Amino acid sequence: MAGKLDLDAAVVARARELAARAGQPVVDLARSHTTVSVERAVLRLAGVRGADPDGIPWVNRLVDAVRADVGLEHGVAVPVFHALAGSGVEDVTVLAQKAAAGSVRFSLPSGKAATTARRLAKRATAAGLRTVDRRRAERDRMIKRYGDPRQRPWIYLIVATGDIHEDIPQAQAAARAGADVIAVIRSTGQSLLDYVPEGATREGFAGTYATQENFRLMRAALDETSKEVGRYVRLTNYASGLCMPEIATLAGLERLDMMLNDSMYGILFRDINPIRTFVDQRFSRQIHARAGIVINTGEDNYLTTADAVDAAHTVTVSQLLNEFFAHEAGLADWQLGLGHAFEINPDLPDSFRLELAHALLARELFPEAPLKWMPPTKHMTGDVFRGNLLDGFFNLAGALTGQGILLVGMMTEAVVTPWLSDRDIALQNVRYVLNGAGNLHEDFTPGPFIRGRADQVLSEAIGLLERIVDDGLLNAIADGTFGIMKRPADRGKGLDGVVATGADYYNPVSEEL
Amino acid sequence: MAGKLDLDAAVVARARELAARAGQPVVDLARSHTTVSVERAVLRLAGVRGADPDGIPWVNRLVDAVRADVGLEHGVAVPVFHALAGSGVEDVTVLAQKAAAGSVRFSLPSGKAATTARRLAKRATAAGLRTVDRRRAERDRMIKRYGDPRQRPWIYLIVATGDIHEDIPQAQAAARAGADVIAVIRSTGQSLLDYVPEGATREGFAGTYATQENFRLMRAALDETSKEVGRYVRLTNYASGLCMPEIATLAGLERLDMMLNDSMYGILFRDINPIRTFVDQRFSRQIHARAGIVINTGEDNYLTTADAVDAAHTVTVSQLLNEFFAHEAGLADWQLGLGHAFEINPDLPDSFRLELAHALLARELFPEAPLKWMPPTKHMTGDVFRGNLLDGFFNLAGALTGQGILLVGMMTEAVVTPWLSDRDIALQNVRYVLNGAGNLHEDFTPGPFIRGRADQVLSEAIGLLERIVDDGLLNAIADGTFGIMKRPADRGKGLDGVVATGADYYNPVSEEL
Amino acid sequence: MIIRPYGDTTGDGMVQLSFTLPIPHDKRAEGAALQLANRMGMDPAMLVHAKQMGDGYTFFVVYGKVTHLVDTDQVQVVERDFPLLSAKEVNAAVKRGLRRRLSVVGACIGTDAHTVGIDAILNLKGIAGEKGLESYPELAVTNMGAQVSVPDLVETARERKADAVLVSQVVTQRDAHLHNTRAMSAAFREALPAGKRPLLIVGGPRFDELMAADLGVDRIFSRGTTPREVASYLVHALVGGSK
Amino acid sequence: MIIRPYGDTTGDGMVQLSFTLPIPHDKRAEGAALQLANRMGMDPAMLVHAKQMGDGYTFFVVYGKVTHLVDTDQVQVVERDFPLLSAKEVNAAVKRGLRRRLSVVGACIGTDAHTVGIDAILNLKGIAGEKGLESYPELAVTNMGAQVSVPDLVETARERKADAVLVSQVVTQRDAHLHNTRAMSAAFREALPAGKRPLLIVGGPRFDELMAADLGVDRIFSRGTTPREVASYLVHALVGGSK
Ligand code: B12
Ligand code: B12
Ligand SMILES: Cc1ncc(COP(=O)(O)O)c(C=O)c1O
Ligand SMILES: Cc1ncc(COP(=O)(O)O)c(C=O)c1O
Repeated sequence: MAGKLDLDAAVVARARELAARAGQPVVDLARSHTTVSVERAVLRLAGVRGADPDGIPWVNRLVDAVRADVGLEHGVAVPVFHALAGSGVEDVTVLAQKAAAGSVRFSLPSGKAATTARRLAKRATAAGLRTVDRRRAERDRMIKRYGDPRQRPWIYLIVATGDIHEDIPQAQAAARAGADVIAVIRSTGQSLLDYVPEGATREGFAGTYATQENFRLMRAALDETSKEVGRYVRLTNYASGLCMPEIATLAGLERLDMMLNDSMYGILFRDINPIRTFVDQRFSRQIHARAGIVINTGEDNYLTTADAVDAAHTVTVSQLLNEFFAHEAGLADWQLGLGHAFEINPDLPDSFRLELAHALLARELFPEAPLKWMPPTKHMTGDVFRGNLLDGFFNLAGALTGQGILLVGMMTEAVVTPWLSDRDIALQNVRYVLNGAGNLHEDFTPGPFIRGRADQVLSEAIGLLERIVDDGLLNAIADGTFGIMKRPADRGKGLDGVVATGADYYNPVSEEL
Repeated sequence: MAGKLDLDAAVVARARELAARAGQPVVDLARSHTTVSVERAVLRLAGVRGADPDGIPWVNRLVDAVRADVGLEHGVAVPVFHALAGSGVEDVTVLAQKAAAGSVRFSLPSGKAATTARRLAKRATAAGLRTVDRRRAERDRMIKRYGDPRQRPWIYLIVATGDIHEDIPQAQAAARAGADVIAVIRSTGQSLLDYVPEGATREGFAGTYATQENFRLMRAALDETSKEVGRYVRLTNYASGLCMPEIATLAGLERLDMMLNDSMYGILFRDINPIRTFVDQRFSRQIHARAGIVINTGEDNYLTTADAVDAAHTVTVSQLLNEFFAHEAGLADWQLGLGHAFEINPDLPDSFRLELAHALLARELFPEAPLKWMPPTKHMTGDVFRGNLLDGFFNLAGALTGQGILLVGMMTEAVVTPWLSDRDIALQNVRYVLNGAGNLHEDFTPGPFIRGRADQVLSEAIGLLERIVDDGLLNAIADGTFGIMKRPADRGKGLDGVVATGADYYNPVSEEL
Repeated sequence: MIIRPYGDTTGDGMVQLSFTLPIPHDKRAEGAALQLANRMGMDPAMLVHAKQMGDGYTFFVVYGKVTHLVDTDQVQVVERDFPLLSAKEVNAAVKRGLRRRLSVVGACIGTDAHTVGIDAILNLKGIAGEKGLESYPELAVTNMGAQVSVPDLVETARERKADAVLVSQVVTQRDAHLHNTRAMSAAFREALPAGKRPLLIVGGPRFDELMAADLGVDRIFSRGTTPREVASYLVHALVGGSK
Repeated sequence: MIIRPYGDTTGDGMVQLSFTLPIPHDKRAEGAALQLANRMGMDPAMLVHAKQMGDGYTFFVVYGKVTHLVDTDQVQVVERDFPLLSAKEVNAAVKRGLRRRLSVVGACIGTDAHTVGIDAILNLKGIAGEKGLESYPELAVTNMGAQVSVPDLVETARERKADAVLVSQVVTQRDAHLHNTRAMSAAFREALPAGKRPLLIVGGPRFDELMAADLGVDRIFSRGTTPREVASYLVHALVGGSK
């Protein structure tokens, strides 16, 4: 799939360089701050488990207690392990319970005590990271044994009943019917919870909560199915929202394979504070890098609020930024499921060829990344017959432009969360297109229209990046550059969970990553 | 659309030459025979109208009477006009009524009486042909005024309620919704009627009879609609079956614009005698040539009984034969709506690319002909959602390969004759594909797979033509070469209506054409 | 067992419905569409799509929950009430039971010209990997082809001393298949006394297999029939006590 | 007027239906599917497609005639019972009738984050060529955005002395939109006495406009609402006797 557009290498290099310059100040910001969720993620790796009777996880109670006593600018690790050492308690979870009950107080040790606390913290979190490493090795083994999907793009299907025990058979059925990747989408609102719910979900709204237990149950079920179908079936969830770092951690601990994880989605679509988001995403990506998880970014969402033609270059800019942030956090190219979508108004003349131009541009800008190709949603209507047709052309565009991960569109997109039969019809659609026309790229040689459009989008992207370099990324976000959502850096949810780190900030996990 | 396959011109020329050699003996056969329907067509042009109280047209009664008295080897024209001159009756229809009542007898004049009869016959049929000419001029004027469709392929839609007064509003609605060509399909069984029914149909089965009155009513309605939509809407019917010559004549008289008319369809799919068919088709094509009517051939049908991959070359052979017969009968290339279809099993790997290979081969073999591209039917099922998807890919194949006439597929193909809503959904499908991807041919450059397949089909076609040249076309048909239907030359319906012409055979219409 | 339609949760009762009403699109038309959905037992019904076609028609798509229950114990079906035999077994049974070849006459009657279905049952080629009845040495098959008139069929059946007559009907518009089948069975009743009448079988994709008595035939075969099923039935009905 | 669904002939009553039953595919399952279609009033019903999904589910497509009639005179709809005003007329009416700006507070409540709909009504940009309520000089609009809690909404409404509160709900799974709307209207009833309560309006693509009373709101707007309709309704309900 090399070079159908003949992009000018110098122009591409310039775009990357601009993205790095635009992104660097934000990286610096992320390096100099921590958040409550980053600290909770550290504690999760250190072994704190479970929740209080109200469902508030002990990691939250513990971080709150530490913060109340000594603040977070030093990190939780040292005060917690100092307290552990001094309390005679063996288990960090028990310590958290005591702290919540007010029977433990935290302080900052110095000298030898500090060194001991660090050593203890490091040992505890290293155990957590070892579990993550074991899971990754486990995945590698299973892929070796069962194999990868036989075709590209990989077929990605969503389940969303709100009940994990209903989700499981549906996910298994989907995998048997051909899905390579299963995503359990989350209940509405989880993004804004500043804690990760516990246990198996029986009643979510338009999705099922991301919990460690749900992850475990679904992964185990899909391991069974992988064996049955002779192909490793991947599991996806969302490291997004106020608990990005923790969910990434749980994903690593439970061997999830892909995670939705975007550098700006939470800011734009959940009104989460920009700094909170940038700090959280950096840590969560470091975890993903370690866990061998493929991230999926969220540029597709911009095209649900902005126009897919007018805003095409904002997708490109965001992909370049996501790439820069991801590399900085240690992710390799094969882990970058950069997002984009088939969202052009289908009534527009040459709409399909414009889609091809956009999709091919992404493909050729990021040749090693397993791009995530999202189906039409905005222009889907209750006319389900038309919907199935649009999804077919979306599938074709995916095959023609060599996309890596094909999120399967549902004819009922504008109606309901997918029914069992919708998924079956959708998979049949994908199978027909990939089987009958999957090799059509051999006969696809973009002409002047498609090449011209791709060049235009790339040059608009460079223009926008230049402006961002001048004005600063935070200001660009505040101005509504992405998805027409205006998000100033000093507003948004979760800001009070952001803390500038002190000189003595210690995070045993970051050190390792 | 020139030369994407780079077909070898010498090979193409060889194929045409073989087709001519295979077809010539059949042309000779056609030239040396007449049929009851050819003779009835002559009488229709000469002005015989209407039917007896049982619905049997007066042309049938008259031809039967002539045949009983003097046989048909001389043609009906001379005995009929000789009798007319002698009977004092002015009107040929009245003569027919008298003949039916047994009050006129027919004989063969000689000398001056014969010359007079010929002159009278010629005058009468010339009047009929003048009407045909006027209709053609009328069409040209209307096309000038209202214009041709703005896009290729032309959009061709079927109506089939069985009631002409229900068909009319449906046809008008279809035209308003974008149809360029309306076909009123015929009631099952009309092919085997050895007469053309009279009057307006109120109850047909799975179609509406082809009658002069139905033609007139529908053409008038579409003239109105043409004016309204600012685009000349064409009307199609079927010059097929036992009354091919007459229906062609009625089409010429009522300004139909296209007619289904195949050299072998009746033989294969209606078990009509081969010689009857070849004689009838030649005369009917002469009429079509004169009337400026575009014919549509029926190769698509072969793929409903034979396999579309295995039998692909039989379609090519039949197209070459249809072309040869058509040219011989005086039709120009622009009048050759050669048929082919999207009927490959969609479960076959690369099925869509095979379709492209076949469709492009037809396109490049017949660059000037407005190919008629038929939708999937055989592999359509009751899964209407899948059906709409297949139709979308059919539409795409049509656009990619520059087809001339796109017969719009219906998602309910396997269920019912089209509902109003099916047609609307189908047109929406066509519009989406042509509007969004209609120019994709610009980016379509067939690779080795498609080119190889086209070459293979062409060489198989040449191989088959060589065998036909050796064995004779009638034997090939008897052997089940086309559509796996075996039809010996001495069997089939309508054979008793075939008569070898004598040396004094006179047909004032053939003379003119 | 009592069950309900399944959208994405057990018991949710969800179904999809589409139809056209002969009225232009406006709020009242949408209300009319919902009224129909309600009368069909959908409650709540969501009107998710409405599109006017031409001047006076509107197409609707409705999603919603049906209140009806399905009782699988009350379901009536024509279950195969005879053993499915191999070709070998069929031939052996005929040979042993009849001591002559069993005569089968097949046709598409009326104006129906869809022979692919009956050919699939009768011709050598068969369907779904099974050879057709012509391949059975003990069956004498006459395939009359398409558009056969009822008198011709009766005549041929008489001539060939048909044990069974197999008729195919594919076109269903205005219930053509039902009319033609009734005409055919009436003609046989009229032409031949009860004991002499061949077994009458019709087939085609849109038949309801429960209607045999109503149509005056012995058996109906519908979508997806294979030659072996038909051969086995012939043995069961005409040879009896086989195996 | 009495009408029937239209397939291809007046009065034919034809409709298309699809659904899944939680049973594997066999003849009995097909019978069960037909039983459901019959209970929904389809007679005859043609089962044209059946496909097993996984182990225990089968998807069906059924075509057929419904016996129900539709009586358009019995249709209940919420017709627009107020004049559609131009922006100019709206502003003039508020100025004259209220002598102050009319205060509007809008939000997506609960966990719903779909703001495109409410933004279409409120933001300058608008929809379908009509500018949103922010563009009306006489309307003072506060758009609280998404995932607003009901207490926050009540608080803001009080602060801004809202004349009208506009709430959007798009997610409907497990009737989230109904629960959230009921919770919202109850909160306003609790927080404010009858005379002081703002006009409560909800909107979203899957609401049934007839349910206003049931949900405790003054008006419901559904699919395809435009800003002008909402503005006109505000004038009608809050300013009265305009024009
Ligand atoms: C192939 C085909 C044709 C071919 C037929 C060639 C031939 N020699 O048969 C051609 C192109 C000639 C044709 C023409 C027409 N066709 Co046609 N055709 C079809 C098509 C595409 C496939 C039918 C088929 O071959 N199915 C495959 C066979 C194997 O399946 P089957 O028939 O169901 O048979 C199985 C069972 O039903 C059963 N079975 C069937 N018969 C019997 C008999 C016995 C005794 C037994 C035991 C079992 C049995 O066993 C078989 C094997 O499992 C269908 C659409 C579709 N996709 O279904 C339309 C369709 C059947 N045709 C249709 C129509 C209307 C026509 C025309 C009338 C159109 C016109 N007005 O010009 C013409 C005229 C035909 C006529 N006079 O009857 C309609 C019928 C609508 C309706 N329900 O009334 C259909 C549904 C298309 C549509 N939606 O409009 N057609
Ligand atoms: C865009 C979109 C998104 C965007 C939203 C961006 C944003 N800022 O709004 C993003 C990508 C973020 C998103 C996310 C999700 N979405 Co979403 N999304 C859609 C989509 C594609 C389009 C909705 C839309 O914008 N329509 C256009 C607007 C203009 O129309 P409208 O909302 O109907 O508004 C009009 C009228 O209804 C009315 N109106 C609406 N509100 C109001 C209020 C008042 C007061 C008035 C007077 C009128 C009024 O006027 C408007 C103008 O005419 C739909 C699918 C579809 N094609 O419909 C799914 C859809 C709505 N989403 C859905 C879901 C489930 C989600 C998620 C929960 C998925 C998940 N679990 O991750 C998430 C989370 C969202 C959350 N917490 O709520 C489902 C809802 C299913 C259901 N019926 O319950 C849908 C139907 C898709 C599906 N089939 O699964 N989504
Ligand atoms: C990056 C990313 N995160 C998360 C989500 C899901 O939304 P929520 O945050 O409500 O779970 C999406 C949307 O699909 C997304 O693209
Ligand atoms: C050439 C031709 N004639 C006629 C027909 C129609 O069949 P009938 O002869 O039954 O009218 C077809 C089939 O579509 C056809 O292709």
